[in-house]
Amino acid sequence: MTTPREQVRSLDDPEVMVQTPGTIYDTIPPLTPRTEREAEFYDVGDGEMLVNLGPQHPSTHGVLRVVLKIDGEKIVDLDPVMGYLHRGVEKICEHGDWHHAISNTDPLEYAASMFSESLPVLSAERLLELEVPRRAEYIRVLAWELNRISSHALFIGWLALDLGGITPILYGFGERDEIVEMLASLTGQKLLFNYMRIGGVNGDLNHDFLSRLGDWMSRAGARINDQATLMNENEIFVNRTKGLGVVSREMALQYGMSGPPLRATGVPYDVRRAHPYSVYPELEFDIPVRSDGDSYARYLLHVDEIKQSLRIIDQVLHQMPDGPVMAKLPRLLRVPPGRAFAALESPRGQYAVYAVSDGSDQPFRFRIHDPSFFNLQAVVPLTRGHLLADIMAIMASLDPIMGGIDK
Amino acid sequence: MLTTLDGRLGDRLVVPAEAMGDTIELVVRPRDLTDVMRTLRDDGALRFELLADLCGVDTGLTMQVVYHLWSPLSADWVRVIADGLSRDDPRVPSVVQLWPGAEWAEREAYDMFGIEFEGNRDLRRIYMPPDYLSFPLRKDFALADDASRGTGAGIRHAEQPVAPAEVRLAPVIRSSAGAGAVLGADGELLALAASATDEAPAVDSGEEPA
Amino acid sequence: MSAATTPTPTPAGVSPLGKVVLALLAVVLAGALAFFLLWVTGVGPLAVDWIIETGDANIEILRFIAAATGVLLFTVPAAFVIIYMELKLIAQMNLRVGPDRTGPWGSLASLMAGLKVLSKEDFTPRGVDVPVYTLAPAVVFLASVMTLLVIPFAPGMAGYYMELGLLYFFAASGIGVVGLMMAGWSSFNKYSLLGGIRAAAAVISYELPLILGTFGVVLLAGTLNLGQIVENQAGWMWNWYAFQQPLALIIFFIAATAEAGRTPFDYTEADSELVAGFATEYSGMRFGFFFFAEYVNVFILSALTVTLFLGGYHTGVDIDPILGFLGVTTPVELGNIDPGSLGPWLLAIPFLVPPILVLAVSGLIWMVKSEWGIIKSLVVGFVLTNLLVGAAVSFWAIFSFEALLGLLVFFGKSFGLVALFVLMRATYPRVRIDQMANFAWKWLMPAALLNIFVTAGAIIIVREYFS
Amino acid sequence: MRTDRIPGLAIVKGMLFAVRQVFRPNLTVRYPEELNEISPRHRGRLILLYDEAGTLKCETCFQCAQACPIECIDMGGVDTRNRYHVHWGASEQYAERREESALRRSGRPVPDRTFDPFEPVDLGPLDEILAAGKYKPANALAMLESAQGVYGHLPVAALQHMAHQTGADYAALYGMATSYPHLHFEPPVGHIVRVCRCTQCTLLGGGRVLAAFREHLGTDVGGVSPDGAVRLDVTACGGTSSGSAYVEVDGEPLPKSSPEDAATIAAALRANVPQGEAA
Repeated sequence: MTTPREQVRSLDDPEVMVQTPGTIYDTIPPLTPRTEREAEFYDVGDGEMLVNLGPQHPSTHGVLRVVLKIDGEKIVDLDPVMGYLHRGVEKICEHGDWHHAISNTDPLEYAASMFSESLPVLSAERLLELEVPRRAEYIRVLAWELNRISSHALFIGWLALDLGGITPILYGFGERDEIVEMLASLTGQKLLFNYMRIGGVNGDLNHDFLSRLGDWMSRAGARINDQATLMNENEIFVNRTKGLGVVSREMALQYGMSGPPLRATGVPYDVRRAHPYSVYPELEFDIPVRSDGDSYARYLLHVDEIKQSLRIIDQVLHQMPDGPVMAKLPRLLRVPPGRAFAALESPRGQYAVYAVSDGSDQPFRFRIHDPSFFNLQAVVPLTRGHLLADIMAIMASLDPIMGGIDK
Repeated sequence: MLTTLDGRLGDRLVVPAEAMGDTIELVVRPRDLTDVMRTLRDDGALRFELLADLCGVDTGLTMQVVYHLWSPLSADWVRVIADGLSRDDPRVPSVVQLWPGAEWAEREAYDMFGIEFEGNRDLRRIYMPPDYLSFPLRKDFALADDASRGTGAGIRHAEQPVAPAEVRLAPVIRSSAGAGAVLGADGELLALAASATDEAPAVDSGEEPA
Repeated sequence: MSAATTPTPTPAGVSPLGKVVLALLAVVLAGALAFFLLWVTGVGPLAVDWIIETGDANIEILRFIAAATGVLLFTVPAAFVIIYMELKLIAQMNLRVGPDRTGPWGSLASLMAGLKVLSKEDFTPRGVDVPVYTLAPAVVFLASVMTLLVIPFAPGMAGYYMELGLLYFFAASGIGVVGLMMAGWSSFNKYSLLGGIRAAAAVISYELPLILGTFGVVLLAGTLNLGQIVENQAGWMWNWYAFQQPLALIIFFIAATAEAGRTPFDYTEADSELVAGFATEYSGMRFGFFFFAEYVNVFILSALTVTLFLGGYHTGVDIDPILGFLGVTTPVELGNIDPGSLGPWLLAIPFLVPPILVLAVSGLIWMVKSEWGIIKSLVVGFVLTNLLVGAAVSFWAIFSFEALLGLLVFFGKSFGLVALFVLMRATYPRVRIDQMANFAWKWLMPAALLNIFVTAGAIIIVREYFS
Repeated sequence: MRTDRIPGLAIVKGMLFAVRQVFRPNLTVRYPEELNEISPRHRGRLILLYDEAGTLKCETCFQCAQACPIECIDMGGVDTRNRYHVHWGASEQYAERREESALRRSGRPVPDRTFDPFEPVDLGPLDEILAAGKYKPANALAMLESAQGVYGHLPVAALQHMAHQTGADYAALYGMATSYPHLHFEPPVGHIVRVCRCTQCTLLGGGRVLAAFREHLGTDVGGVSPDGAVRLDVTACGGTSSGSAYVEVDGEPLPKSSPEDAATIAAALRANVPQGEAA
């Protein structure tokens, strides 16, 4: 049934690349354009050159290939190519039961996997109309905010690394490792926690976690202040990011951006306030908003958000109620038929899932909305006309995670 | 918000707007999707500016394209379901003119379901390699090893458009107006009640296995 | 003495060590034979006289060749030291440990890196313009090494006292860029092409401020001979040109970082944008040359800054009056004791003096530190005496051989500046190429011209009215 | 102090800050010498447990492979009764180009060396049985029985092909096959001797009869005599033992049984004499 290999040779096949006698300026890949946008992109004017940025490139935050059409140093046009990390998570989730979906969505946003694994949990609870014990809700908020700080610390480091600074990334990892070790003592894992369960969390707070948390709270955010002193007023860093990749309010809304890139343009849209879930309504924290929408504003926004997260953690630790951490669930969980759109605020934006259940123990359709997928779209209009070095700054400030984008 | 929606869009809704938890659901015919979306976005009282999500759904009988919108004025999401797309040639007008951000989401829906979005200048595969022939997220695309949910004859090569003997069809459009599907004992779709629009092909599910 | 008996046929499969020994044996035999023949036929002495005679005639050339090879051999260990320093310093600044496994405190890390690069395969990718591709690293490395010839390390120790030393320096370092362009263009890779062209753009915009920056010093010193420039900065610290040309020092230093391609101007091999810039396609020792050339460049430019502005090998403290006051004349003589007159006592000194010293010191320690046992105080005493004697001897050496002091001071200053380069690499992000060009043309150039104008004016005024 | 007014000052402040960091303690954990203490709840260790007797606490029952959400557990091993080699591999996603990506499939006609230990079986009759059972995992028991009818026992290849076709998890079929006494994994043998082990028969001397059989047949319960003629097995008489332990030879129960009879029967069966004369 399958077509023999010789006739249909996939273009990723190395022979295709070798056989075509390509010179340095040959179009990449030599395929017939399928849409007018692709035709318009792949006809190279004089003096222009097509360069592959990625998929194996030091600063594309995962495996993303951007085909750049450059004229000297100036970027004329760019066409991101994705799919290198595509595992078919949505198809796998349809073929495993709701508990399997938790482990499958874990590695989606691997820098902050506590958020991506909460997708099936929140949607199932919404469909089941399940009442999660309050202690579990508070532990979830604690875990979310800790993971948010570690993800923001990494973001600041990657932004500086893409602009050439070496030190901030190591301070960032210093902070992240401390938090992630603490979460390991709570959840058992350091990167993909697999800690959320439908109806609660996997395990209660233990002594090891609380002692580390107490120790860390005394110097919380110390490394991040180190990063700030190195970067906030540094003229070179400011010149490289201020006024670069300016996103207007309308453009942000039209491109469906969410999270820091959207709040940097003045729209106070944060899912924790816009569509409150868990116990966020009972905690008071404010949403940092800036108005000039450039890379520098996005960077400063992340620094402000870390302070807010610390405030939340304080409140959560003070108001932590007692009680069970898991709700009672039948052994074979059959989610009642229905549709739910559950969203939560991840460090990169609004992480949402449109879950359709047909009454069986497996999700009928498990659509994952990844914020970086929509934020990365803005790179195309933002980088046209800029220099090659700017694409790094703009992409780093939008903070895409390829695991979530490629699903 | 429910009443304003009914007021503005009354005639073009297949089923009157319905609140489900924190979302308001509208079911719309594909052909008048564009102006429903335009009114939702531009109307002063609605102002659904942010396209939260756009995705395709294969309910086994019909294809759907589901849009989620957010507006600063309303506390609820709005879910617009363009239902009743035929499964072999699903076509929907694109919303790229209203939200340029929908371009990649539509590319993904095309790549996974084969839904054609008219008006999207760049409708090509986003994840799969360019020479990939089938659409993985459709219900008739059986994962190679999971025969129980796929067709009875074990591995079914994706390309063969063979109607599955007992594809587990259970589209659920549960709504108070009784438009939901009636489920058989073990998840078999017995009938799709009134809500299926006229184009939806009449499918009696008891077909002979191929 | 007939020809040596033919060596017995070596048994098949002699061990490699055996082969080496046999080869050496053969060489020694041949040498002995030749020497014997020369001596017997009387040609030997004539040949020796001839060598000495021609040697005297062109001692200059011999000295130049010796200096050149000395400089060439010196650069590689210097590069190793700088690489190790950079690894260690940046790690400490990032609260990390840095290399600490190879050698004590990881000191052999850079040596191992060098050996690793040496052992890697020099892969030549397809589609590469082979002759240009292979020559590029050589051009880049030689360009940076040749410039070391004119830098005066110590009072008598400069490779070659060239009248147009500074001009030679800039001419040689200019070739380096040609090497970068060759590498970028020939390696059939778009990123290297971009890297190579960026290098060209950078040099054009920064070579001028670099050279104009030095004009102030040249006007003051009146000569291009680096040795002479350093001599003019003898005496107290404020004789250094840095204090007379502060603006020139800043311009020169910034242009030097761009010339060496160091952060914040390291766009030629900006790893986050151009993968590895012009050196993307290189591997093995070729990449090693680029790598060393960059670090040798850093050392040379800091050496030049020290020579021009920070008084080269002068300590900045005029110690002659102090020594005069102390009645110590340099070089320090040990009075006029004639060792011969000591007779047999001469033998006693090396055997008696050290134990007496050690006993004296450890006895002192034993009395002071009552809780220490005899053995412990003896050990400490031994160590202390060694230190004392060592310090005394080195102190004497420094003040008697001027060159030794000069060398120490020069390397101290140079490595201090290299540490500054490393510090900048740790803390700075990268400047975009158009920002870099603007900064060069709009800020550095006018500042350099202003500096020249002011210096020239000052010289005329001083010469006109004060002398 | 305000550093954004003087242009160069922020950069210098940054550099001084970096120099101050040199004197702060390092964060690095020098791995072989210092060890990061692992929290008690650490789930990162992939260890297969041993019980106190040192035997592996795993009888390849595939529950973990079945439960693994990303189905990445690839298990090979021998069955607890040391009977046959088992393999269960991970599934592939979108395996459209089967030849390239289908190496570790279970039960598929793919040259995979981990399948060599057990002999392939003609799957033709099995496919008819499966078609009759409409590939529904619900009527797996009927299919297993008819499969045993066709092949005389349940070969591994048949079990896996069935698992694959009906989509039921291999573990479920394996569990079902091992829980019914009349389903066998072992190939059929000349004669089968079954001794009842219920309390009543044991009191009537069943234990000694079984010991005699074990001794004369040279095999343990569930095994085959060295010459492959007789299989010794246990059964449950359901309380019908009359006066002596219930022994069943090739399906017919013996009127009475005693250790001596056991010796003669065993010898007779091994000499392949039809059962009638021996009794």
